[in-house]
Amino acid sequence: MQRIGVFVCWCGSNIAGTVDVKAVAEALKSEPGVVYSTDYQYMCSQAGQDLIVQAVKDNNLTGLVICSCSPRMHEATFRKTAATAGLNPYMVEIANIREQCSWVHKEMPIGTEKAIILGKAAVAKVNLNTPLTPGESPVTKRALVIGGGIAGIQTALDIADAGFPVDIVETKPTIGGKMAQLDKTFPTLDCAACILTPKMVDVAQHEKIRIFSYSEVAEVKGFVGNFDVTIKKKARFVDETKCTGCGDCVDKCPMKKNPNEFNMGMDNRPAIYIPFAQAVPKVATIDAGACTMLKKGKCGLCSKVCGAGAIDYTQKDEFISEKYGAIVVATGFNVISMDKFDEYAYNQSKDVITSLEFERLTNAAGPTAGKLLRPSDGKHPHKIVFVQCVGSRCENCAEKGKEYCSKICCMYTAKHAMLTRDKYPDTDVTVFYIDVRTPGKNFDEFYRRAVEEFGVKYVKGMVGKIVPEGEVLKVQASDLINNKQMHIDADLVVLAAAIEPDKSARPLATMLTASMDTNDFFTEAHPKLRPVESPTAGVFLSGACQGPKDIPETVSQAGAAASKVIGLLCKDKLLGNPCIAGSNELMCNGCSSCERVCPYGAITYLDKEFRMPDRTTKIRRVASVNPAVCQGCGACTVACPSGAMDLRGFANDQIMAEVDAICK
Amino acid sequence: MRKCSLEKINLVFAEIAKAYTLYLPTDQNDSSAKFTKWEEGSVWSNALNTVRSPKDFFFPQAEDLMEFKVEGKNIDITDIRQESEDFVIFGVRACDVKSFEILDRVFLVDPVDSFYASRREHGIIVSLACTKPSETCFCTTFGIDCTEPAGDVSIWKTETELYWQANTEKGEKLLSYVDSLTEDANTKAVDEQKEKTSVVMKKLPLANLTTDGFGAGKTMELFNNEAWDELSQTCLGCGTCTFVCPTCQCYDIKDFDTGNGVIRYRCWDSCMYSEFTKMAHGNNRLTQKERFRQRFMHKLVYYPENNDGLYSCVGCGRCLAKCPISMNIAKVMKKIGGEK
Amino acid sequence: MQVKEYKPLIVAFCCNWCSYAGADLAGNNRLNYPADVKIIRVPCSCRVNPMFILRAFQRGADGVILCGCHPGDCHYTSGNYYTRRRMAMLFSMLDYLGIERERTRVEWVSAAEGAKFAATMNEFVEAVSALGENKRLEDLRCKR
Amino acid sequence: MQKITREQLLDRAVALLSDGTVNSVLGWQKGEFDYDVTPHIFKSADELKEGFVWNDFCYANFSKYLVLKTDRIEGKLLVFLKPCDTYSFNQLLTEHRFDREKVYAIGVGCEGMVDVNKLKAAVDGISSIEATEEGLKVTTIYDDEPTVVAIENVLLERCVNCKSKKHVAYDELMGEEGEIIDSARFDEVAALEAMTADERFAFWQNELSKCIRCNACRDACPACTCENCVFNNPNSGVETKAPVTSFEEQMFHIIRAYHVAGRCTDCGECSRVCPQNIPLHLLNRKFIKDINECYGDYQAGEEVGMRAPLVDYTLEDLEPGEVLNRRGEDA
Repeated sequence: MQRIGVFVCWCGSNIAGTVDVKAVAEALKSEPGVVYSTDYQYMCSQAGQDLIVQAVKDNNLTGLVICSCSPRMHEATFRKTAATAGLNPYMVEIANIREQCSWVHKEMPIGTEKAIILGKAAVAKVNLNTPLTPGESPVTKRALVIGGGIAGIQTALDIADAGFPVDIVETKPTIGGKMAQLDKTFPTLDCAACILTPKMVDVAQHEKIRIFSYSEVAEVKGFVGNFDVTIKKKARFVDETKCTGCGDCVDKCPMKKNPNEFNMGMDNRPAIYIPFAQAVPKVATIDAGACTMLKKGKCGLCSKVCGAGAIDYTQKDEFISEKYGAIVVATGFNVISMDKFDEYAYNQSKDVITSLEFERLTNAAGPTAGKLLRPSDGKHPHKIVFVQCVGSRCENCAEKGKEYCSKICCMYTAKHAMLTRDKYPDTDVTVFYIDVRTPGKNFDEFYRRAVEEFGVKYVKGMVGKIVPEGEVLKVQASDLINNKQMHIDADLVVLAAAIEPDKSARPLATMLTASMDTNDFFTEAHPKLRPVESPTAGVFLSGACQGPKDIPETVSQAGAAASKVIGLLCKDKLLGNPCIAGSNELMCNGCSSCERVCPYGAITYLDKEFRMPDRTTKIRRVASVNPAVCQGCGACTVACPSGAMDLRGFANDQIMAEVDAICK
Repeated sequence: MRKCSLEKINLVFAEIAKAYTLYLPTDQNDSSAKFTKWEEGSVWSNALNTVRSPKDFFFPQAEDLMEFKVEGKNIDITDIRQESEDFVIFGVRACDVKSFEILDRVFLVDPVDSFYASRREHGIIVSLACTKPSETCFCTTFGIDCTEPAGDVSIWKTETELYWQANTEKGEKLLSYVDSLTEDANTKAVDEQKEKTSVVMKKLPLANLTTDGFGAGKTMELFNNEAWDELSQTCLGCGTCTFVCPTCQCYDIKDFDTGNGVIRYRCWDSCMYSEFTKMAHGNNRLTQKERFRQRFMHKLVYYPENNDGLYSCVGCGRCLAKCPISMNIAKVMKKIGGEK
Repeated sequence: MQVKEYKPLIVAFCCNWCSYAGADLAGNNRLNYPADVKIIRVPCSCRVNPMFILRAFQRGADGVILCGCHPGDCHYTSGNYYTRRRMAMLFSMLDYLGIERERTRVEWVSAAEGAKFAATMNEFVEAVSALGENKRLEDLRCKR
Repeated sequence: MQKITREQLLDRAVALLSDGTVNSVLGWQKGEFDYDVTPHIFKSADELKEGFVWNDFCYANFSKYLVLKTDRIEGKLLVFLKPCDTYSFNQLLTEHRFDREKVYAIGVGCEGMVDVNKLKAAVDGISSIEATEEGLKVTTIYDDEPTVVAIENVLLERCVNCKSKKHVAYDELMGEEGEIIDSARFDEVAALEAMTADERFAFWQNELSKCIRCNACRDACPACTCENCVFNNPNSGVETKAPVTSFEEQMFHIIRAYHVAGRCTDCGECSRVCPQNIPLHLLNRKFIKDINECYGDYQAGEEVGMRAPLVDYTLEDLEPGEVLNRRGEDA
């Protein structure tokens, strides 16, 4: 039996003005378990807290009921007070007689009566409270960053600079991601490679960072502080430790006609290749689907020319297991497929291209060495049409495009238009848009310059149809402001295609038990207050995997994610929330209902041996809650039909006792 | 012996109901019969028997025993029993009448169960002879003659008449209330009916079921019989057999906290339940086999051992009809005992 | 005959993060609602077991209301989505059994919606008062 | 009358026993009468030959026994499953309630099973029953002329409203595979929904007041396989042994139906075993109907591993108020 002390706070006249605090203290004296009851002007004051501590000592109290303001206000305070008095902090319950009583009721008798009932409910609950202690778990001081684009690079560098080892897993042969493919960046127009490649080199040279390029995450187990990850290193048939990146093999390879991914397939690369000059790691990779040596066992030229002896046709996929304390997802984005946008004739004409392809066309390292030439005939285009929101803000067209705004298109289209007009003033540039969205530092100024200084024609309206006719592209569009139809014979059309999360994100989310929205963007733990954390503890989000972002935003989020990771890795032990779920194994059916509703993946199943009533033993599947992962929502407790799953601090019997006390 | 025309039956009921609360079997919408309180318009069922046995009248499924309030260190106990009024249960079959004797030997021996005793005292049993037994009937196995039912008043129903015979003082008194509606009769029609019924009785599928091999002193012999495993194999452990049984008498006593005091009540319990007689150390019978065995050993061995050889089964056949898996005492007796 | 004014008993389960804070805000802003409403704090609306609701009715509650974060705003990301399904099904069953549907309700109240909390409670108390005492899900033993 | 014969099943069972595929056979055992068939685990061919039956009274759903029995026996257990039983079988697998490896399942075609209560209401004092093409030829202990009862008049409710003749799980199928049936099983629920609240309340009060809490519905239910039912657990706060008040009758049946909601395959065992003939399936079917209408058609047990509707959600789910009022303010 508990020995409960009741402490009724006046809160000056805030409570005492509407609630007869003495009557409340008196009424609660006769409740079961209550051995002491008193009132005081300000319980939260030092004097009030001292009074509580003294009462605990004088009366050997085991539980406390504070009738005061909202627990959201001072629950933490009184828990500390309890700890000072030598009690477990979770032996305290608050009856909220201010916000939910004295402040909302006017008449003293009514307020007093309700305060007594709320007090009784708290007493009934404390009678069933048990001391709770938060669970502890160790932290592996290493982070995993999934994705080696600018988001992953920045996060890795920030974490590594703080002194923690970081591994980057990148599915491509090189890190760098989409930013490496860009030409210039808005709104400052500095060259992407110039600002990115030094960072890539920093990563390569950082003693705390390991890069697993041409690799994927194969399996994730464990939980915050203690993830066990298996990384699949795909066979690249080149020994990374030996390859010097000299490029001799690339030059000699006879299989030259393979679409070059880095240039968006607008030119070709050999079967053995280094994606671009500044690749990190600068190591060749053999495209197994294109190499005749691997397919038919004939050729072997690269092996012959390789001075370092790095070519290894027998290489196999390799699996590496590593422990991590935190995981950062930086899987980035891709441009959506244009296959379903027949109206823009993307598949019919080479001269209808996406903006990312345009980036490569204008990049000095691109297929045209930076000259803006039409892909079809290599001629200089004189009339260019840019179409914005292709597949973005696409209402009721989920099968084709996306409902969301891709966010970056307005700005890069302005950039493309401006750069074109700057470099080729003879070129006529028209941009069709729904809205121009330029919130961001120096963004609107940038857009206005494109229009006002560089004479880019902006037309509010959508392109209805593009028909290739001979050398020109017949563009039909509407001008909504002047309310007229437009027909333009364009030489080149650039589509600002929507962006979508990388396809690898969905299976990864499943492995991480991290939640995603319907568009496959990772969900943040709180949209405002915890934007770089996944609801799954220990999993953090960086870059466009969480939503469309431009480079400055990506870099800031990458830094923010890194700081969260550093905060986690700094700790030697993680203290959990003690108000978590727990399963009574004797009652558990192992049915998996709880696991299915757990938003955190905190529940796993064990096969345990039980002694049965007839003295035999039986192996049964039972639920086990990971205290480091459970956040204490209680969804599982209701999904559990047998009541085996209960929530500490808000247990079934406690809540029912409160119900009973209130309904008495 | 008295008789009255069946045409007057509702007048008879009305007359009885003036003096007593009258309960009789009426048809329910699911073609089963149930004892209900008679009121104007009630129609006496033709069904052979009710699904629930009439033991409910003396030993209801749940009954409040007392109420207590705890305040500080004081416990305030209130006796909340309500005095019974005299009541009549009309149309009880011979098997069920016999069940009262079995219950009496439990509840009326020292210490007397005053709740049960009070109800028994106030209850008047009007028994009804059977004419059309069912294939599930085996009352003869336990020496019950369904054509000669006991009770305060026995009645025989023919095509047109109802014959009455008072067996006790209580019965005489009841009959006196319907004196004007009945007339003296000879036993000819009744005797003929008995004759006819006993012919059918001999042809019942379970007519040869015997209690041979059971009874007092058989505990050691039967307890470890291998057949229990097989018989109990698919028992679901529900309480249907015990709750429809007219002789099962186990109960549990529980407290219900109303928030303004505690009501102590008792309610039927079933030895088939895994929580039955659970104590601080756990359960006595850990497996369904043990629980299953307990039920039949009690009816066929332990009870007769303590009650001069009287078996605590009356062959009413309710469990035969209602068991979800059709496992029942007849199958048990055949497997473990034998047939004539 | 003078009838004593009927006061309903309302149990409100409020999630800690949104609705309980919303109730606190109603207090901060001194927005009145009847004292018949008694709040029980739960971590999330998904913690509310149908058994708690039936228990409240058994013990004499005349109405039970669940308040949680707005869909999409759950502190635990998905708790209130489960609540929504569970309560939709439970309340529909209660309605099917002939229990007045006005006695149960789910309302999403954010931490900023003190006014909505007070208004909801006023409205709910009024609706339940109009029905009178809970007779269909009562346990007579608790009314002695 | 069943199309598959007892001999077909018997031969197969004996063969599987003798070639060692299975160690024992969960089948139906002949009773005292022609209708009181008992589920039984047969251990030998001789035992099978003597006691095994397959007829119109093999209504028991064996799936639940797999939870209780599979880890108690050596080797594999042969189980016969009617189409409706296979749904329970899958649902239990979804919930990891037994080891599939321990079971050899034979799907048996089913022509519908007889409701003994209905048959007894039609004929008193049954002494023997013979299945014929015309129906059940019933002789009585009163030496009356045999009566022929048309099967369709005495089918179990669940067979009248059979939802599927298709087996969704088996190792081997005997007889022809059937189809999922577009049954009228929700009509009764709809009729209740169309009543006024007062009428519904009166209906359910009348039905539920019959309850004697024998727990047959729960104990026969293949979805109710809890190691420790809340209604047996003194610490659960809802434990009771008798329906002491009307509230407790309601509580038990509401919570039981709620606990199996989304998991109930509508196998109909609850209504079949109720000694008081309470139409318990109308509670479970209400949940199924609501789930189908609000969250899309869902048949529990259709496939192993399906996510039950109450442990799932979509962002667009209806609000509880919308669900309540979707047929108008108050019916």
